[in-house]
Formats: sequence, structure tokens, C-alpha cells
Amino acid sequence: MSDETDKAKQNGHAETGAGLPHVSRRMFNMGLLSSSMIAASGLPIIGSALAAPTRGGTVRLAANQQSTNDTFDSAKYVKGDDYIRGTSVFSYLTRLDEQGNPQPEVARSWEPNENATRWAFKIRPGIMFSDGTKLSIDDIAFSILRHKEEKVASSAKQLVGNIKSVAADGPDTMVIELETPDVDLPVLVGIFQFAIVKKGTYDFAKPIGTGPFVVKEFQPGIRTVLVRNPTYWKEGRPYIDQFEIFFIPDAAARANALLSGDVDMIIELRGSGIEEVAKSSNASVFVTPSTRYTAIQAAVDRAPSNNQDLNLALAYLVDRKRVLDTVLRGYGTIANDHPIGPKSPYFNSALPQRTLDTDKAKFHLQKSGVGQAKIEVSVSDGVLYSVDIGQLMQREASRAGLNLELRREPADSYWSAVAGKRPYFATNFHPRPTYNMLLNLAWRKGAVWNFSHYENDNLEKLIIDSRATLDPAKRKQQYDEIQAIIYNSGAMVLPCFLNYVDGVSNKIKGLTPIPVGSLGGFNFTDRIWLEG
Amino acid sequence: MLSFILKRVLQTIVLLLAVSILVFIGCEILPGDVAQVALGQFATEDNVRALRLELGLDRPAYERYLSWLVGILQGDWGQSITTKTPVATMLSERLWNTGLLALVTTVVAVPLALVLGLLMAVGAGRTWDRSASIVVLGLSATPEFLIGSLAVLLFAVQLRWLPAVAYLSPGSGFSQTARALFLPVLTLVIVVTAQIARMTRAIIANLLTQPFVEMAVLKGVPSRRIVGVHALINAVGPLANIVALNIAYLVSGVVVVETIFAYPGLAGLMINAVQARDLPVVQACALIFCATYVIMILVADILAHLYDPRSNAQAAMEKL
Amino acid sequence: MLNVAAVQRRGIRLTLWFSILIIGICALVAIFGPWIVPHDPTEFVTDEPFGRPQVGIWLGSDYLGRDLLSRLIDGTRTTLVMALVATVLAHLLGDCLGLLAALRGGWVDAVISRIADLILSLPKIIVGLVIVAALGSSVLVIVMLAAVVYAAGVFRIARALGSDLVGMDFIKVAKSRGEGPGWILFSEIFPHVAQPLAADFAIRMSFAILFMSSLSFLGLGVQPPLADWGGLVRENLGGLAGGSLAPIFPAMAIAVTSIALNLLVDNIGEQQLQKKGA
Amino acid sequence: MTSSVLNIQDLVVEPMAGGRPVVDGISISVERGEVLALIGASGSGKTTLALAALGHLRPGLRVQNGSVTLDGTEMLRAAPRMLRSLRGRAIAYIAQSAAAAFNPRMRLDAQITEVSRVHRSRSHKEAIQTAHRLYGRLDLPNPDLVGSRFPHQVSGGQLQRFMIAMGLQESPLLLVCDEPTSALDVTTQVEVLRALKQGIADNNTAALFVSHDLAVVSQIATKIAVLRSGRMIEFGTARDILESPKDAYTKELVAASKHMTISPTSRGGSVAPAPGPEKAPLLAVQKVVAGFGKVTDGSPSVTTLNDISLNLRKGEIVAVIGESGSGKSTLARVIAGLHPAARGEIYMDGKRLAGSVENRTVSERRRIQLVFQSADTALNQKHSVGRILGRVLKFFHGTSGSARETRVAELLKMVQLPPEYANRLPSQLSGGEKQRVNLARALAAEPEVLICDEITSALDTIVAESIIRLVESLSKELGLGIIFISHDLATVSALAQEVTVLRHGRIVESGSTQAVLSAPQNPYTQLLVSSVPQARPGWLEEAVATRNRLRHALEADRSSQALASDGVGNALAITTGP
Repeated sequence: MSDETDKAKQNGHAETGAGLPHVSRRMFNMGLLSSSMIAASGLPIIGSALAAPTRGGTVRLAANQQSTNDTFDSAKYVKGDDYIRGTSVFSYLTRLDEQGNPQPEVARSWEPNENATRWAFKIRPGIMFSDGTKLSIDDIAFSILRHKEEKVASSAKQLVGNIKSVAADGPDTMVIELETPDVDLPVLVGIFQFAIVKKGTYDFAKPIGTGPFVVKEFQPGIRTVLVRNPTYWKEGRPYIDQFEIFFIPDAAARANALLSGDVDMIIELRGSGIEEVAKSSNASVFVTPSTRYTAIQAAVDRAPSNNQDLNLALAYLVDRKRVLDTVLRGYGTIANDHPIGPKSPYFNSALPQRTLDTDKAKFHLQKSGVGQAKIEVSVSDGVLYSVDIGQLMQREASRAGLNLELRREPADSYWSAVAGKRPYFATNFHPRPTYNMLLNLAWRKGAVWNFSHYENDNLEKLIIDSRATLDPAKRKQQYDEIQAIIYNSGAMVLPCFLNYVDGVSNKIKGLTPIPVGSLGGFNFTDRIWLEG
Repeated sequence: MLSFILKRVLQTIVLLLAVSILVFIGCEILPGDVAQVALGQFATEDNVRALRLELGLDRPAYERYLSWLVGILQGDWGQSITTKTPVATMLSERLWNTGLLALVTTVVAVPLALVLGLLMAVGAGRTWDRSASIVVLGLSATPEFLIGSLAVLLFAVQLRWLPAVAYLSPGSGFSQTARALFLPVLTLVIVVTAQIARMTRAIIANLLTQPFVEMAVLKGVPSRRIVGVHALINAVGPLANIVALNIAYLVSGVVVVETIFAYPGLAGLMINAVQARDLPVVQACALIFCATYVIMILVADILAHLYDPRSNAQAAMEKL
Repeated sequence: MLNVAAVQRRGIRLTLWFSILIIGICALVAIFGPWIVPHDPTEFVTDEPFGRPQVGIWLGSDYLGRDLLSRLIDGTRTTLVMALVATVLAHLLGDCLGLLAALRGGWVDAVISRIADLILSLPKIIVGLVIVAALGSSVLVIVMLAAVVYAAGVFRIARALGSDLVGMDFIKVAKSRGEGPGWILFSEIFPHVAQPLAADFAIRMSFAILFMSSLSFLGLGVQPPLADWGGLVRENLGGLAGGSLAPIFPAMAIAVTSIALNLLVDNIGEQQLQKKGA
Repeated sequence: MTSSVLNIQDLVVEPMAGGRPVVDGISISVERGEVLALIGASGSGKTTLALAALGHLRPGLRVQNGSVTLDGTEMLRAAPRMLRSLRGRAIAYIAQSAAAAFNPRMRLDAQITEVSRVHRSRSHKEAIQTAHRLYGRLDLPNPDLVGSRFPHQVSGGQLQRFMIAMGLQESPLLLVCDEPTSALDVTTQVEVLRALKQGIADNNTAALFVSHDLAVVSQIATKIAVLRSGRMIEFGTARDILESPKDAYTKELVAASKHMTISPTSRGGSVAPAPGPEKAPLLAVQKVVAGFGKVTDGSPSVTTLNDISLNLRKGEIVAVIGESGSGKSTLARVIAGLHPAARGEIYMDGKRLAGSVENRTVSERRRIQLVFQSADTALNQKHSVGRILGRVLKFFHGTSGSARETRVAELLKMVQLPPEYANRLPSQLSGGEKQRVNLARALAAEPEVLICDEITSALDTIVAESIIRLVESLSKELGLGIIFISHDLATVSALAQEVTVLRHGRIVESGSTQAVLSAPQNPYTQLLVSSVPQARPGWLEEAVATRNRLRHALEADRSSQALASDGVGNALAITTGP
């Protein structure tokens, strides 16, 4: 493994700037995003272009996380239903398509300078806010730059850090200047946080946006009722008149509600609910393959989780096949302890796939010298499937002679009190539009979500460089090295990538999976319709 | 009577004050403050500091409590920290939902339970009583999550007669509301009826061993009159107490049913608020629960007083 | 109408034996659990979640493919030991304070009574959720929580029983002799209240089982892979829709044990009533 | 036979759980207009027999054999419907404790007219009128208004008269009276007995009268059946039984009832020691005031004892006489230190005692022992006799081991119980035996002052007498000073040298027993003396006459006292009515 890292170091400084950003954008993104798996799962692709969309009707969505934290302030979005509310009420500059490529929305087109540090966006004219005022570039600039403001306390603060300025250049052109090159800026400006709001808005109790819907009723933690925005800039959209979100926190109850026809769409099916919906004649399982994951991470800056052998032993104590078959019911992909999906063109196929291997685990345990010391792994109901994965791991650990104990931590304080603060803990991560974004957030020194506190200068450099690397081959090489470093660090046991498994009534048409989230990447309300 | 009520009201106020302090301290002790919890996975030190500033959490604890207390005394429940909406607004719909569920359940369950309990007491020892007792005992010992889950499985998923979730959409009509409420009400009615009927039987059966009941028998008074008049008027106090406790339970203790049927009620809100460390909302819920309990018990006590000729209340009424 | 004793006798004997049988089985299972489990309760005996019952896996498998019977047996031990310890603690606390309050009266009584009122006025489950959120869900926390929550109820019973007795002449005799509160509480009063308190103990334990099950059902139970009955219901509830009986068995265990405890108390109570009548 | 109102043949009632029959082959009959008294000690089966007349058995009992015919109807095999129609209408029951037998939450009128209501015999209005007429005849004050009260709002004697009214409401053929006066004070007993006698006479009703008190029975019964252990041991006219009892037990019963009447030439006075006047009394109570509630300026908000003084010498028995509410038990507690006085002092051997038992020395506590009225509540039912006595020995004398066992046996012997009783629980003893243990416990402390608080009132006549003898002999043998508290003048007259009469917490009269009882000065003492039942014909009428004569003087006295003793007089105040 040291060979590989060395090679990565040698090739670290790749040339920058060459190539055509526009053409190669597909390669910059994950590229794994095809809907082939949906067909494989036996689900008809919902909403083929053959049927003509019909207008009208109400669609009800049951969300999975009930919380009075519900908000329209995109700086504070944390949950899927926040995103759905956001994409329904606000517009964005760009939007990801099924393949993960940015598509024009409010921005009609974009052009970078040669080293991707200055981007010019052409803004679609004639867009109106729901209160009748006209959208201006100032509004868009505010919508991006407000995330830098101290008092906004935005979850996109890190992401906006690379943006130096946003300014108008003529009536319909907006220029974004960057600190360092970023070939994926058009993807970045389309993330949920960069919802386009009116300049100077800090109070989102009564949101005003340019999206397909306006708010009729908003009761945090109870329901959201949205109705068609008559002045929506997309001709003929949305198809449905009304969209409602409410909460059914219990997975079984959610499945029951879909089966009994009380709701039309649900976020997240689990366990035998999946089979029940699959068997049903009035609803279907809607699968979005993704690189979302639940991992067991080690905080490498403290004992006992700074023991690399112990960490590697754990990696061999997960029966990934069983996780996939039993816990995920097959709705996922086996992973190899790094966050890059196997279908990605950047996937490092040279790394040997880790499997359940008690002998190897024993070998590493022997080397680690932990003996009978108690090793605690924190899991939580707030981290999807972590309790189950933990139990599988615990069982194998007892076979290998490791005294592993699970601690189920309360979900509410998990991220503030447990993740990154205990030696071993489960984390989950939703896919980001680009791997680079993910690596920046989770594997950089001092990054917010670097829960393992893993620091590696080489990795640091590779992440920065790859953002500016325009040559696909070079980038592949950089990514290979990144994966090798993470794989060998032992900082993360990542058994499987989890598909998004949702339930959708057969009446719903026009929904296609977009691999950054549930139900069409949480961005679907302006394109679905109800079957006549 | 008046001084009795006045004294109890005073006690209630002290109790509520104690609860509010307790809740406040409790929320302070909980790991993670509202800012950390709200930002969750996205919490960074900068974020948290900014949000704390925004929410006014930088002030000392006692100051925040006092300003909350002053607000409450002026009838202002304060503002939810997380949603920035007034707590009163947040509570209103939940309170209505919880009240509706409790009311409908009470209206169905209490008469049912009393009649059942009386019938069992009349037939005390007979086959009917023994079998009914075991059924009632069985139901009161069955965890409500099982009753609820089975009800959903049968009526919603298998038979498709009723909705699986009790989602009350705004402006839904009577029949829609009735359908939505049916299963949660059914579950709670089973639980509550079993409890009250069991206690009613025990209380009445105990009264039936009293000498005045033997005297009534020896006067030739028929059983139904003995149970329905002689025993019942003596059971008003304890029965009122049991009914009151059950109503208080229906307002505050139905977390499980709210979970199973995704019913947006107060208990769920409180848990939600605790999880979000949204103190004003937690406070409001805790006070409502506590006040419900105390008021219910007070009403039961007043009722018991009114039906007890030996109490001052009766004497006072006679004078009027 | 009052002459019902004859009819009752048979029914009593039947339900009494039933309750003793159930409680006996539970106790045996709890004690000998580790020796009678057919499989290790954490072992995956099949790849099939919610597998149907078959030879060797008599109740089928759970949501992760573990043997449900073994987990149920293991859960019996967890559930009963937790409930027992919680109830013992609740009674130790409640009985001592209750009898003391009855004997001493005055401000001691007033203070303890108000605290008990406070505890009783708060919804148990919600208090449970808050406490577990604050202190984490460990066996210790849950047991202590149940103990404190139920101690308030025990206190009221013990105090009421004690209050009836402190006015009795034999207490006055002891007081006039100059006996200390220790002797009066434990030698004079306690033998009289032991039986009703024992009855309360059984009922209270059934409450504790239900309470802890509800907490577990809401996800605040013991640490996995350990699971009490409520936790087993929760874990496997998803299988209900698919027709699996996996959540039904532990739920039945909760109900049947609770019924048995109640029947036991009912019967013993009625038998005493009969003795008095005869 | 058929002319009999009630005919019981060979009745055998036994406990379901098995054991000795409660009623063992008794046959009796009651003719129209006849009053048959069933007399016997507790456990003789007299109540069971009386209830069988109504076709009623208490839970846990069953009929093994026999028949009960009421006016031609077989009660033991009658359908419930039939029984219901007879009860209250053809046969009525008057229970011992009216306080327990009335529903506390129904007005008296409603309960009395309920009989008419359930039998649909007359309209509500008529029923009320009948009831009010009865109230008047039974001497209840304000007959038209008093019925709207609740049971707790009238006095015990009045409540018992309401019960009689309830029994007579439908003019039944047979009235079953179960110890109707034994829970009452003697003066009240006179009123109720008269009312009952009147009621029976007015309606020409037959009656079955259950009692343990021969003197009471003798005033009302035409025939007497003496029961013992479920068997009828003697039957005859009232006169025959009283004057020439045949069975040994009956003889004992008659003798006891005679002892229990006041004899001016009682032993008491003659055995009084002659104490030197210079010697301080063993115990002196001086100007004691006690009560309940907040004490202001030495007077509590509710006063139960007012200005009480009392002296007791060694070997002397001083009696304190009073009816319920007179404050006599409070006095016992004040002396024992269980109820600190608000004002006044208690001296023992000239040394002042602390008010509260906690502040007294061990020796002071040991030297004063209180014997409570009811051995059932005074003995811890969960402790064996040996443990009860042993604890006292250990506590005061540090006696343990075999010495303690020996001493327990000695104590038991002292109260005339066999030593093996040490292993028994109180529940395994009879009422008299329990009271002996109760005494023994007090003696175990080796006291100098013994306070006996109504120690015979819960006992049957014969047993009570034997306890009195025991107390008397103990006083002599051990030279104890005894304060003997009682409501029963007869008991006292046979025992005490000095007597103090209490009423509403005040001393109305005191002096040597002989002087006070033979020539009472105070009208209340006179009433008390005249109210002591005597087993001779005509006593009741005399007592009623005396009572009527004294009424005026008493009422004047009463109202002045009621003001002072606030609250205690509540029940009595109603007699004068609104």
C-alpha cells in the first residue's frame, strides 16, 4: 500500500487548466448515475415520456423525520423534507439531472474562464417572485453570499468559502469569482442551500420564492400545504394543484399509510415494508441507487481508536453480504471502506474487496494488543441501520474474541455529543453532487464532518489538486490514490452504500430517480403528475 | 368550599412553578443545546456560536428563565426557539388534536367502562363476572402498542376499511375526521375502558360488603338498585378520581398511540421539543400536562366533596 | 346476591393455578435462560429475516435472522430482572418514606407528599423520554427511572396503610412505652402492611414491565444486542405487515405475565376476603 | 304451628370451610304479638339464627339442614324475588350498629321510605307521612323535618330510632332486632328501648330480640331462649328464666346480671385503705385542660377536658365515669402522656411529670401503664403473646433468655392464663383472654399506676365480671393504684373506692363510691344511676320516668356546657332541634 501512496505523491501536481471543462463535466461528476438499477429491481421507470402529463390533483407525501425544526430557511436545511419544501417554493440556478449533470434552471447557460476561477452565468429573464416582484441578479447574489454571513449560521458556510464574489455583469449575466479553481461550480450553485430568495430576507416564516408552489399552510412538525404558483416561470408547470407534506416517523406506519392509500408518496421504506409495497397492486417501491452510506468511523486522535490494527480488525469483522441481504434487503451496493461508489469511473478496482474474514481480523487483533479490553461502538436510531450493522459486527467480534459492546445513543444529541467524540461511532452521509464536495467536507484537515479527525498531508493535497484537475486520466489517478489512503487508514468501516428506497403510489407519474436523494433527488414537485 | 378551592388553586400554582423550574433545569442539563441540536450533523463551532447569538442563548440561564416567567404571567407563552413562531400558535392545533382524541375517547370509554364495571360488580363471582374480569384484565395488561398495531394491520392494511394514520387534514369533514380518529380512539378506548371497568368493579364490589348493603338486602331492595343507587353514590369520589386520572393520561400519556398512528398531538410535540431543546415549547407542554392532571384531580375532589354529605361543601350548599 | 362464595371457589383455584404456573415458568426461564436457549440469542441462524418457524427455530427468526425463541428466553431474563429490581427499589424507597411520613406526619409528611404529587403529576413516559435523553439509555438509568417513578405510587399506598395503623392502640402502647421509630416502623407496623404491600408489589411489577416495554417500544430500551420484550416487539414490528408473528410472541409474553401477576393478587385478595367472611 | 309467625325447625348452619356448626339444630317459633329474646355470648350463633329468619346467610356460611318458615313461606328455599317481596314488608331487620347500617350518603327519609318504594306499597307522599308519624311516635324531635338529614347529622340514639322506624314502616309481622341497644350509652339505651317497646306494642308486631344483656332482655321479652355454642340450652318465659334458671350457664348469666347492678352495699367502700393525710398521693392530676387544635392562652380550640383534678393513692381504685364524648379516654391519655395537656399539671409521688411521654424518664413511663379498651386493637395481632409480653420485659427490665420465658409464664399465671399461651397469636384467643393478655402486658412493666380505659365494655357480661375480679385482686396483691375508666356505673360500684363523674369534659360530681352512687346530688349522676339496666320487671318504666323528671334540669345544664365545650355537644344539641 505504501507503493501506491508514494505514486500518488509523485503524481500529485498534475497540470491544471488544460482541457474543455464543458465537455468533461460529466467526468468530473460521479458519473455512476444511471437508472439501470431501477429496471433491474423490476420497477417500471415511472413517467416515461410516452404518456402526456395531466394537470390537477393533490399529492400527499409522508416524510420520515418529524421535527419542529422544519424551516424554509435554506441555510438551516437538514432533512429531506426541508429539501423538498425548498425545491418546491424556491428556484435554483441549476439542477442535477438523472446522470448527475447540472442542467439549466434560472441560469440558462454558463461559461468558465480557462482555469475555472471565474464563471459567467446567463440568467433567464422575466422570472417573478410569488409576491409579484421581479427577480434580479442582486437577489441571486444575496442568496449565495448570505451563507457567508455570521448571523445566518449556514450549513453551507464551508461550501461558500471558495466564492470570492458574485456580481452582475450586464443585465442578464452574473459573474462568480472563486478563490481557487472549481470545475464543478455549476453543480455547487445548484445545491439545496443556494435557494434563490429575495434580497435582504432573513425571516422565512412566510417564504417568497420563484418556485412552482407557494405556501398555503405551514405547521412545523405537523404539515406543509403548498399550492400551485400561478406565476411560475416554467410554462405549464407544475402539473399538480396542491402538494402536502406530513410526518409518519414510524417506518411501519408509513408503509401502512401508503398501502392503505392515505398517502401517495413516502420517504424511506424499511425491512418487510419494502416487500409489502412491492407485492401491492396500488403502490411501488421507488429505488434510487446512490452512494449514501452508513459507516462505523474511528476517531484516530484518541485511544483506543488510534490503533490502526484494531481498526482494520473491525473492517474484517463486518459481514457485508449479510448487511446487504438482511439489513438492506438487497437495496444497496457492497462498499470497500471508502466513499467512492463502484460504478464511478473513479472507482479504484485495484484495491482488494474486504470481506468477513475472522482470521485476518484475529491477526490484526493479535497485533493490536487490545486483548480483552472493552471496545465500545456508538450507534443510534438517528443513524440509519447503524444499530443493525453494529449488532452484526458485534456478533462477529465475539467470534474473533474481541470484547465489543454497542452503545445505543439518543438520536437528538448524537451529532453534538457522540459523533467524533467517542472512539467508535456510526455516521451516515448523503451523497454530494460531486465526490470532491464530499471529500472536502469529510476528509480535509479540520473539516466539519471529518469525524475521524483523520489528517494526512498527502490526502489533503490530492483533494485540493483534484478540484482543479481538468484531465480525466490524471483525475482518475488522483482519485485512485485518495481511495487507497482512506482504505488503508482504517478510519472508516464502510460496509455498504445504501440505495434510497421510497414508496410511491402507482398514480404518480413523471418521477425519475436522481441519485442525490430520495424521490428524484428531493426535487420533483414541478414534474410529477397524477394519472388521469 | 370556596376556601377549599382557593387553597387547591394556590397549591396548583406552586406545583406548576416547581414543574417549570424543574423543566428548565432539566433542559439545561440535557447534553447539547438548541443551537447544536438544530444544526445537528452540520454543527461547527462557528455555526453554533452564531446560532446561539441569534437565539439569545448567550444570556445567563436564570435571566432567560425569569424573562420566560414574566412572559407567562402576562399570558405570553413565548416564541419557539427553533421555528420562531409563537408557542401559542404551535400549540393550538396540537392541543385541539389531543383534546379531540381525549374527548372522544372519554365520551365513549367512560360510560362504557362504568356500565361494564357495574354489571361485573352486580354479578360478582358469577361466570359472567369471572370471564369479563379476565377479558378486562387481559386488555388492561396488553401493551397498547400491540393493540394499536394489530388494529392497523386488521382494519387498515388487511380490510382497508379505515386509514392507517390518523392524519387530520385541514378542513376535512366530519366523516373524514371520524374515519381518521376511529383506530386511535378504538385503541385508547380498549385501554381506558379496561382500566376504569376493573377499578369500578373493585370499588363497587368492596362497597357491597358494607353493612348498609346488607341492610338494604334485608329491606328487600333489588340488586340493581343496591348497586345503582346505594353503592354508586358512595363510589362517586373514588370513581371520579379514577376517571380523572385516565383523562389526564389521555391528554399527556398517549405517546405510543400518537407514534403508531402518526397523530400530531401534544405528547409528540413535547418529545420533539425536548429533542430540539426548544425550551419554551417544552415548558408549555409540561405545564399543560401538569395542569391537566392537577385540574382533573381537583374536579374529582370537588365532585367527591359534593357527593359527600359529611364534607363542608354539602353543608355549605344546604345553607344556600 | 351476596352469597357468591360457592361459585367463586372453582374459578379462583383455576386462575390462581394459572397465575402461579405462568409466574413459575417465567422465573424458571429467567433463571435458567442461558442453559436452555436453543441458540446463542445473538447468532444468525438463517439468512432469512422473519423466517417461518421450522425444526430447531421453533418460533421462526427475527428481523436479522436470529432465533426468536432464544431471544425471547434471553429477553425474559432481561425484562424480569429489570422489572424486579426496579420494583424492589421502588418499594424500598416508597415503603420507608411512606411509613415514615405516616408515623411522623407534619412537615416530613408534607414535603415527601408534595414531591410524590409532583412525580405523579408528570406523564411517566415523557419523563422517561427526557431522562433517557439526558442520561443515555442504559439498564441502570431505565431501572432507576422506573424505580423513582413508581416509588411515588408506592409511597402513597404505604402512607395510606401506615396512616390507618398509626392511630391504632398498639402503636400508642409502644409510643407510651417510649419505643423509637425504628421499632415502631419495622416491628409494629411492618408486619401489618407487609401483605398489602406484597400485593402492590406484584401489581407494580406488572406496571413496571409495561412501562419499560413502552420505553423500549419507543426506542429507549436496553443496549443491543440485548433486548427486553418491549425491545423485541419494536425490533420486529416491521414484520407484522408481512404476516410474521415475531412481534406477537414478545407482546404476548408481556400481556400474559402481567395478567398472571394481577390474577395472583386478585386471588390472594379474594381468598383473604373469604377467610374473613367464614 | 301454622299460627306461628315464624317457625324454625332443626336448623343447622355451618361454615363452608368446614368446622363446628354455627347454629346446631335449633328449633324455635314466634307467635303473633310475642317477643322472643335470643340471649347468649358472642359466638353463640344468635345473630346467624336471627338472620336465618330473613332467609339470609352471611358469606361463607351454608344451611346444612332444617327449615325456616315465615308466615307459611319457606324462607331457605324461596326464590330471590319472593324473598325480596317479604323482606322489609313482612319481616324487618334492625341492626346493631345504625351508624354502619345506614347509607352515609342518603337522606334518612329516603332510606326509610325506600322500603315502601321498593315494595310499591304506597305513594311517595303517603310513605313520607307514615314515616313522619313513626318519627313522632318514636320521640324523634321535629318529626317533619328531621328526616331530611343525613345519618351523620343525628345522634347515635336517634339513628337507632330511625332504624326502628325503618323496621316499622311497613308494619311487618315480625321484627328482627339484632342487639339494637348494645352500642349505645346507658342513658340513650333507655330511650331506645322504650321506643322499641312502644313500637312493637303499637303494631302488635312479633319480634325476635337478640341480645347478650339479660337485664335489657328482661324489659322487653315475653320468652327467652338461651343459646350457647350454637345450641339452645334453655327456653322459657322471661319470668321463668330470670327467676328460676335451670341450666348452669343460665344461672351464671342471671347471677352476673345481678352483680352488674348497683348495690349500695358494695365491697368498694369497705376495703379502702386509710392513707395518712400527710402523705402525698401516688398520682395527682391538677386542673388539667386538654383538647385539640391550636392552644391559645392554655386553652385549645376544641376543649375536651376542662379543669380536671384527681388524686390516686397506692392500692386505691379511683373510677372515672362518663358516657361517650365525656372526655374520659382523653383523661387516660393525658395521664399516660399520649395527649399533652394544654394547661394543668400531673404529679407522681409529688414530682411533676412532663406532659408528653417523650419527655418522661424511662422509670416514669414504666410506673404508669395504660390498658386500652379494645384488646383487639391494643395488641399487635402479628405478635405472639410471648413476644408482646417479652418486649416489655426486655424494654424496661432488660430481661432476656430463659429468665424472660419464666417471667412471661408468671405474668400469664397472674392473669389466670396457662403458660403455653405464650406461643399463641392474639387472634387465637377469646375476647376475655385477649383482655387478660392486655392486662398482663401492663403488669409486665411492674407499674405503680394502672389506667384501665373501658377494659370491660367490649366483653360479654360473664367475662366482664371475671375481668373485674381480676383487676380487683391485682390491686390488692400488687398494691397498685388504679384509675378505672368506665361508662358503666354497675361495674364501678363493685370495684372503686372513689368515683368521679365526667360530663362534656367537666367533673359533675366526685366522692366516695358509696356516697355518690347511693345519694347522687347532680341530676346527671342521678340519670346515670337510674339508667343502669336491672333485670327486674318495671325497671325500664321507672328509668323513663326518672329521665323525664330530670330532663329539664339536664337540658339547662347541657346548653350551658355545650357553649363551653364546643363541638363535643354537637350530636346532643340536635335533640333540642331547630
